Amino acid sequence: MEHGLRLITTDATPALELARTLEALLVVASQPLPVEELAAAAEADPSQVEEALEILGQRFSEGKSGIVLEHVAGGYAFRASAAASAACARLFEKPAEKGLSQAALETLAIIAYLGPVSRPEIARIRGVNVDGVVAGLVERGLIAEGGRDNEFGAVRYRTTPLFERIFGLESLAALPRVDDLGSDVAEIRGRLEAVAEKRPA
Amino acid sequence: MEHGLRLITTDATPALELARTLEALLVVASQPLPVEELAAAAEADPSQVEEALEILGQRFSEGKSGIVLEHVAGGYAFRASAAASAACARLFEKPAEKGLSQAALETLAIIAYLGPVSRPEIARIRGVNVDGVVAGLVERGLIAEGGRDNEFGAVRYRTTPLFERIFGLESLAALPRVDDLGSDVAEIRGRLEAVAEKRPA
Amino acid sequence: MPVAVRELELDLDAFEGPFDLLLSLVLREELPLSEVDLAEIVVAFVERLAERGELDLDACGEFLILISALLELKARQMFPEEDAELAELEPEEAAEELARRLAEYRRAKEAAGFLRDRLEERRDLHFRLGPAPLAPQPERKLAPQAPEKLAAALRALAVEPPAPSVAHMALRFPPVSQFLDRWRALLRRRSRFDFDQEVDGLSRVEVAVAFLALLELRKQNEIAIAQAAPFAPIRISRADAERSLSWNTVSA
Repeated sequence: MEHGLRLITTDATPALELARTLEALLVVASQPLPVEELAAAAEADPSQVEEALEILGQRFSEGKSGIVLEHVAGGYAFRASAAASAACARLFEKPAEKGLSQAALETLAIIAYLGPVSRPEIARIRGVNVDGVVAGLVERGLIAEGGRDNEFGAVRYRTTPLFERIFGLESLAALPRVDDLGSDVAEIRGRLEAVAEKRPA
Repeated sequence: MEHGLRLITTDATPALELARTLEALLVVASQPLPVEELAAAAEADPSQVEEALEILGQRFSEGKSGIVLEHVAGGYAFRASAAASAACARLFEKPAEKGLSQAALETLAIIAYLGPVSRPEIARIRGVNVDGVVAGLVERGLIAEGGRDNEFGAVRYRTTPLFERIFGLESLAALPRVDDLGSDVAEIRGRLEAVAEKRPA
Repeated sequence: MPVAVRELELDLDAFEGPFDLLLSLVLREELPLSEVDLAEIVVAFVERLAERGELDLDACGEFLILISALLELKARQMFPEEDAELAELEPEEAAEELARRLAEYRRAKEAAGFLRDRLEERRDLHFRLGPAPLAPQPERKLAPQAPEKLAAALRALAVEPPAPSVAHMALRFPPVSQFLDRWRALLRRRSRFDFDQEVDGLSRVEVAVAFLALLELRKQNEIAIAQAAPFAPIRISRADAERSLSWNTVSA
């Protein structure tokens, strides 16, 4: 009899139980948590965790709550709702992303797409010395050292999970292909030649 | 007419709106937030904020949610529910450290073989300031305060049962013998102090 | 009023002020040209021209002369070796290479544009940086330890310090230049070598001087020095190898 009762009370709400556990984990975490990490901490199946995250995603969404669940940087994390952005801005700074210059964005782009990549390689593409810009990005926590060129040589840089979080990327694979964005070598070359032809001999 | 409508829609939910804003502020904060700070950020009266916190406190409470609103010394903050404490502990669990630093090992050895001893005595034998190392060993539970030095009144330290467990000792009597250094504690201590005096300052 | 090229106000990453001042700083070598984005200067000038609404040929002429001089100077400074590389190419190939580099930079610019848009979209979103206020404090755990370590630590404390040595007073220091020559000769034959192997059998002082010579070569940007971990072998390589890059594969 007692056993039966216990079965009823626990079996009636395992999904709810799990959702609450995930809420608790997400509210104390300092980084986005991947499904596997949530599953290990909650001692649940990843598939159950995904179902529970679905429920939480509906409850913690824009327009329904001040707390919003987002899938970002390879995991799940809470953020403040966009509706509360003015109040948040009055209380909190956004130091990592404030005043990112064009130079910083280009350098970040090169590291995000080509990384890990060394400073000389970035300088070669941008055509200017990038030491200062790279140091600034390291200080902001948007990039970090990630190994060295071959076994010898220059330090190589990669973007951090904070970068993915700030730019709202589920992972680096979510970056659009730049070949699709722009024109290719042939087109640029064609234009160079067109200019050259117009030039008086 | 339009004005009337707007009044209805906004007036119907100011408390709800405010509660959501507070949720957002609390989920972003890395420190407990006092009522006045919440009120300033949300541009609301402190009394309204207190009412809204009341509502939030009911919603985010043990047994109802994995997120729990807590009133602590510095203000209000979210924490994980007690029901999820085991899962949280698993999330924050760090892999066991493989070994101790040389400084920690020397300090532990002195306390284990000669103890209880005071920080000035350890410092004299090791020839360096040991305040940081001792504090670290206390924090890790490997040593604890064990009375005071009669002469100077300095706190003396001894090893703990956790220390004995980690080093696989049934008691301190099971420490490996160091007959080469001296036949009893007084002799060993004398030898160590004599060597310490010869060290260059 | 004509456009005064030299008074053109610039607001660059590396410099803020009139063009004239930039020129004199560069010529006095007080501002490295490698830090200056010349394209920004061109943009600033074109904007100034556009504001006026009519073509000022004198200003354009003066600007072209100045900016092309700066461009040439910068190219020579930045790619001394590559200049030679490009000069060896047929005009066709050089154009191809130039187009390739321009395309690569253009991709970087486009990707930066995407990031800028993303930043704009997420400008209003806040999340917590750092730990939660009431997050659990993790306990530091320690793996089982061998009790012999304690005895060893105690014995180490009982070791008498060595008597002060005066041996170094009689040492003779070989000149650094001797090792500079030696390393340069070695690097002409081999692109990389292992420091420890090359100094095997030398005295400690000679090894130290040999190492000083390495630091000097590193300062001159002639070599790269690498060491996988403290006390691991020190590897020296010529500072010229270049990795190939691809915009198509993204590493996670």
